Amino acid sequence: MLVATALSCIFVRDLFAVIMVFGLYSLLSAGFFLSLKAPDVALTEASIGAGIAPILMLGTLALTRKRSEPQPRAKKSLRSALLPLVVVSLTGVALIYATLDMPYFADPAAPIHNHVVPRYIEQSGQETGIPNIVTSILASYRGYDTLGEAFVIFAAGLGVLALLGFLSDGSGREYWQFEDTANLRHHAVLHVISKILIPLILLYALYVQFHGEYSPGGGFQAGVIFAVAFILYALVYGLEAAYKIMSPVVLRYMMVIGVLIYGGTGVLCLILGGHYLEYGVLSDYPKHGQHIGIILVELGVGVTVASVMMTLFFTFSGRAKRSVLKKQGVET
Amino acid sequence: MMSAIFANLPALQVILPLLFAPICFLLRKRGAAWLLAFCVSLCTFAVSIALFMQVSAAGPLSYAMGGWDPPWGIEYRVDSFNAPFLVLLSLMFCVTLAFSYKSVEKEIVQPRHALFYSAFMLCVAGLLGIVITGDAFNVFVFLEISSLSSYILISFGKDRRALTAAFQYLIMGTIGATFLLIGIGFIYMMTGTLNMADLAVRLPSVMDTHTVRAAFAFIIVGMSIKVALFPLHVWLPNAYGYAPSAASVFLAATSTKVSLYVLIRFTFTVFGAGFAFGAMPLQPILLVLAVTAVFVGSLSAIFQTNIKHVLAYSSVAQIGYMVIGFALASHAGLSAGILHMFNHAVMKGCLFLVAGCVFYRFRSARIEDFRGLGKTMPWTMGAFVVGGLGLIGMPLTAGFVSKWYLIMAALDHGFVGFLIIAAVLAGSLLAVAYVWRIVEVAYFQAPDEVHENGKEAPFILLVPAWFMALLTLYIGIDPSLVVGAAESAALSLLGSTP
Amino acid sequence: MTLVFGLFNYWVAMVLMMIGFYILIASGNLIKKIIGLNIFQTSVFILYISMGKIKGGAVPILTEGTEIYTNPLPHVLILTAIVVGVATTALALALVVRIKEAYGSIEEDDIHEKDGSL
Amino acid sequence: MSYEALVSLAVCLPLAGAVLVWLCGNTPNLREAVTLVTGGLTFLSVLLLLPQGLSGMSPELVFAAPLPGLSLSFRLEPLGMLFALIASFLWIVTSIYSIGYMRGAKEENQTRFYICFALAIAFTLGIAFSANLLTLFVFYELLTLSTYPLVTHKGNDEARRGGRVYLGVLLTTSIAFFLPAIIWTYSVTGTLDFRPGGIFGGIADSFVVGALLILFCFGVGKAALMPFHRWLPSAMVAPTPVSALLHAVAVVKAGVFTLLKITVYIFGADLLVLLEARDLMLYIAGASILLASIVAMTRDNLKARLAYSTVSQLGYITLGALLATPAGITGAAMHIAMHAFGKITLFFCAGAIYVATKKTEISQMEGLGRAMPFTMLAFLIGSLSIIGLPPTGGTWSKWYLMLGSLEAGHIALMGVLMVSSLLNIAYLLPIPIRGFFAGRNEGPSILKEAPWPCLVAMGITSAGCFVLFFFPQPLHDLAASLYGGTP
Repeated sequence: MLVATALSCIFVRDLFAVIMVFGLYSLLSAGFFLSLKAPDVALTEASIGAGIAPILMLGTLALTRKRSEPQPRAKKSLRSALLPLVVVSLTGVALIYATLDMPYFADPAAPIHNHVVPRYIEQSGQETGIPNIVTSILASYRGYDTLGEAFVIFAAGLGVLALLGFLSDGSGREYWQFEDTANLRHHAVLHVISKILIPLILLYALYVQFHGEYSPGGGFQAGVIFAVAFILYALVYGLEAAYKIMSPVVLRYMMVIGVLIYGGTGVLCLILGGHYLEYGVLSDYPKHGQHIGIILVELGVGVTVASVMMTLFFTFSGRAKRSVLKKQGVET
Repeated sequence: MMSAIFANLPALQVILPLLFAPICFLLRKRGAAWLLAFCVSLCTFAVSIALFMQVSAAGPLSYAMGGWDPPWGIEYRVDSFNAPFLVLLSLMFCVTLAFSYKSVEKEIVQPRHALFYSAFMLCVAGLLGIVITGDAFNVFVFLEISSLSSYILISFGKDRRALTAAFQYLIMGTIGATFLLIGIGFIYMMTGTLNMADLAVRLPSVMDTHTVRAAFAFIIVGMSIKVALFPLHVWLPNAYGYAPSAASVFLAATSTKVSLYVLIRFTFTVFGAGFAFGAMPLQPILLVLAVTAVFVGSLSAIFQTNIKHVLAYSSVAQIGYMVIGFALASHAGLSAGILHMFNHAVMKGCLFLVAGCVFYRFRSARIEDFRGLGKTMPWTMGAFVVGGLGLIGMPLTAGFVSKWYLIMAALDHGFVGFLIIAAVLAGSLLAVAYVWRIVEVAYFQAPDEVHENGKEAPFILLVPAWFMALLTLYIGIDPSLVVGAAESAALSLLGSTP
Repeated sequence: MTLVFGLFNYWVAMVLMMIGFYILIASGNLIKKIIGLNIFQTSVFILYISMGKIKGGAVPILTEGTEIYTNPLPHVLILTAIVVGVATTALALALVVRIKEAYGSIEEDDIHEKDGSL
Repeated sequence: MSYEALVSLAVCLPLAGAVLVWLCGNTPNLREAVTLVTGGLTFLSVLLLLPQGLSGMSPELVFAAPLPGLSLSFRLEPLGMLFALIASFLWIVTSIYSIGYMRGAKEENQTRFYICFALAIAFTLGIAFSANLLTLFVFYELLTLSTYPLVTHKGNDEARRGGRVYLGVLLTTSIAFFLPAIIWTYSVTGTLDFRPGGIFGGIADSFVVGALLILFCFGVGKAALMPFHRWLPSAMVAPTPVSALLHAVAVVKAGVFTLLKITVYIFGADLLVLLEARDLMLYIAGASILLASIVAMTRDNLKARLAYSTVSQLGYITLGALLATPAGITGAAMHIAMHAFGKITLFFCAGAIYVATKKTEISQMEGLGRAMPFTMLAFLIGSLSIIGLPPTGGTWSKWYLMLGSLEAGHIALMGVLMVSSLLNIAYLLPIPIRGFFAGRNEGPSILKEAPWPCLVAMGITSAGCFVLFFFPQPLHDLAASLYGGTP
């Protein structure tokens, strides 16, 4: 199935369809992750791969155009057609070559199951007091990686704002895209279903956020789901309404606050005499401190991810709206 | 309090720029953002110096992030190989910021300034994080921080080709990072650990498997893309050429070097020289590619019309020198390679600063813009001549010192060594051609009306440029500090192989 | 036979990687390139998650009476990698939008042509 | 004053002079006074070093250590002493001359000219005093760079082309041959110090040493050994004082001086005679002498003819150095001095003619002796010295060189020397002769000499040619102590 959908991405010309197929592909791989007993990853892949990424791609598509141009075969020399094939085949040979000595799939004797990991499985319960091992590794043992990842997301938000967040007024001056959004005409459409749906999604997001220690989920997933709720709101009620609830300026602050909650927790540990991100010092009982720390950093991740995702969506769609308005302005 | 700071220096080194980046992002005033960034850069530099002294006095440091001992937690490990890199990175951080106050004002529209500084700090933090970490997967995460922020930095460029350059870099960089991820996945699969020191202990028992060999290949190829080793260098010239001046200064001086650092780190610390150069045919491949890089890079540099492109192609060639040193895999070769990484950072930094000064005046840095600069901007051109002589490898400049060591190292390798020496020397001759072409234009062609009224660059831009120029000369006259650092770095790398 | 069955999952991942990689480098359309990049990365995720699987392992959430859990470490790594991936995608898409505005096209060949004529 | 202080003073004085000249750039009189005073002081300090220099190898004076185990350091020895004396003395004379010339020819950028000139002298002295190959190489490259602005002084296309060839050939040879030869030597022997008797002392096999010799001979591009002589004629686009001092004395002599030092102190005479590569290089030097003389005959431009003459004369010195017999080395060392005086006189005359009449081609100079008798007389004396006829200094050096080739058993080379002397006569003497005697039927020309500082300078150097004939003893002693030092 996966292979089929992936292959179809090569041959389908219509970009809209390609993106849809890609979404399907992501959803399938999420199912695959679930069958491999990786619910956290599945949840993330489903919400990001099948949710956010296609939305962004569609947003881009709206700003560009629909069809992938038929490639003028005649112009392509044999070399430029063969080169990708050769490179890919070489890589493929290397990959298959690599598998020959791999431990078999699901083999309990494989090294990865016998080194490092046993400690997580056996002791994370006592050391962090959290049943979800993924969460405790994510937020504590390898919490620093996750900090890095929060910053990657932050960097993406920053980059998109830098690239698309500004509009030129024609005289060479540029200004933030959203500074004058309050003037835009309110254009709400009532939609009963979404009114019921959105609070539910938000509730679910909060559940995923704060129940992440016990069941699959955590900051990322919650953040993405939260953002999806807003995106849905924006789609239904129009961008301006969404701006009113969650203004882009506030989002910018939230991005920063999110990463700072995470980083600040680490600094707090430093001040209290521990190593960076050593949550044990946050409370008199290390286990309790770990718990507090994990909740804090998950919150930080959640806030960052949610605000960045919303920013991404707003920036893309705001840009699209501008270009539509501009075109209409030209026509009239 | 002091002892607490000293105990946590490795963490501070990275989180200082990392955490202040978002704060910087919120600042509205241009000056405030710059001032914050500059203060942070000074603190970062102080931290790196303190770390360097600690390491030279007391040997390698290990810092457990989150208080979890490696290999369960993430380890920061500072030894005599990466401590000098930290100093270099933070030094370039300071110098570039000093330069960027005026330069960014001119090249980037006002509301984006805070974003620029913020992205810049993220980029520095990412690079510092790559260098300092002792965890293979953490390398990937910080590699992505620095890469994403450098794509952003490049896309700040005014020319629309900056966008395509950034896109191309993004695609190639992500392929490189994904290759690295595949490689790390393979070695993780075979050993069950991600900590570098732990990997070095556990890898030898599974060394003779297809998977480990493929992992090695993937890591080398992936990082070679980021290193811009020929023929994977195509992203580099445009990326450096169209980025804003301040960004090209910093990226040119540090970014490829950090990738090369990762390459060397994995080769020697994780896999071990015996495996990399014994079981795998790394040496001939790298040597051939590096020598080709020297020629292709230098020749292309001669035919460029934009000074930043000249310098960028020259970087491709100079990276060839570094890789030659690294591929020789002897103590002498490795120290020569590492030495050249530092020296080239200083010289190329100086030259890109000069290009930035010219860009500041004329809004472009084509060769034509250099007409008559010998008269109108004598100080700027003075720094250019010093840096250019360094690239050629004139005595009393940093470039001479690294060339000297490189040739000394190659002499131990018999016939192959002679070929390498020939390539190195031919490279310097080509460097004469592309440097002198610009010097001639600057001193012998009369300026046209646009350039006639050119004034010397503002003092605040000249200070960093001359700082780097004097550093080039200083290293050329008394290189004991850098040479000592490079040699002990090489020793620590080779000593750590079983 | 054990060879085939033992490694089948990995092979699927490899094939997906190759497809993604091919789309990435062979496609002339920038958006398609990004999709290729995503497929390429997702297949690497599959590789990681596959290696975490253990026979009879349960979902890695501590519960009474369970002895074998699926290896949680790859899950953590991949969570990170997924987020990194989406960040890269977002940035790439933003670049595409700007490129479209600057060049009026998102086909690689067109863009090269337009730069060449400068 | 102590010896250490004097050595550093000798090198630093011109540097300080350069700075002072820069500061006084706006007042020409002061600027030129500074140049002259600096020149005088420099010569004085070199002169005070003479007793020390005659006593053989002096202690080493380290002032920087750029590479561990290798230092930048100075050491006084006879050959360097000789070279320093000539360079610093002729600097004064040339300064006097340039004041007249530069003002007379109304050149631009005179301040830059004097600055670079002073720098070049400082670096030349640095070469003269170097204690090891590394120091020598450093100053050698610095000299190339500091003379580049002088060569391209005019700033027009022709100057730029000339400068390109100049820099291209000198840098190419030094980077492609000289530097690797140095590094190779270092890796074979572990030292780069100049030591009496050489540093190879049985360490290396003759193939390596032979290859090194070839690399060194071609690597020292400043010695203008064919086929790497192209830069010298190109450098003639420079103003005449530059050609006179630098391209007759400082730069080219730095080249042959380097070669001489390498043969004496790196290879050592004893090792050198055993090398087969030496014979090859001897013949190349011989060919260089003859070919350059023949080319000189075909040149009508006076400075170009002198330039090719220089190439051929440099071949003499290279030849002497490679002969490695006592007489050969003495001859080579003496020829450095003799040729310096002779050739600088000739260039001074060429410059004087240009300033006074704007004539550069030999064919235009018929009958010029009547308008410029003094200049033409000086030219005659210079020519005699180059040819090696009494009563001029050139006689002695040529004598020793021929003796040297006999000692070494190379009769053919002696033949080369003889033939080349004849060629010298053929391309030099016609100029003054035709100047005085040809073109009688033109109308009586008015006496129109060059500016007086030029005449003074010419007087001093042509007098020098005579003095060196009658009192060659000190020079000979200095030169003889070279091989006297070698066991």
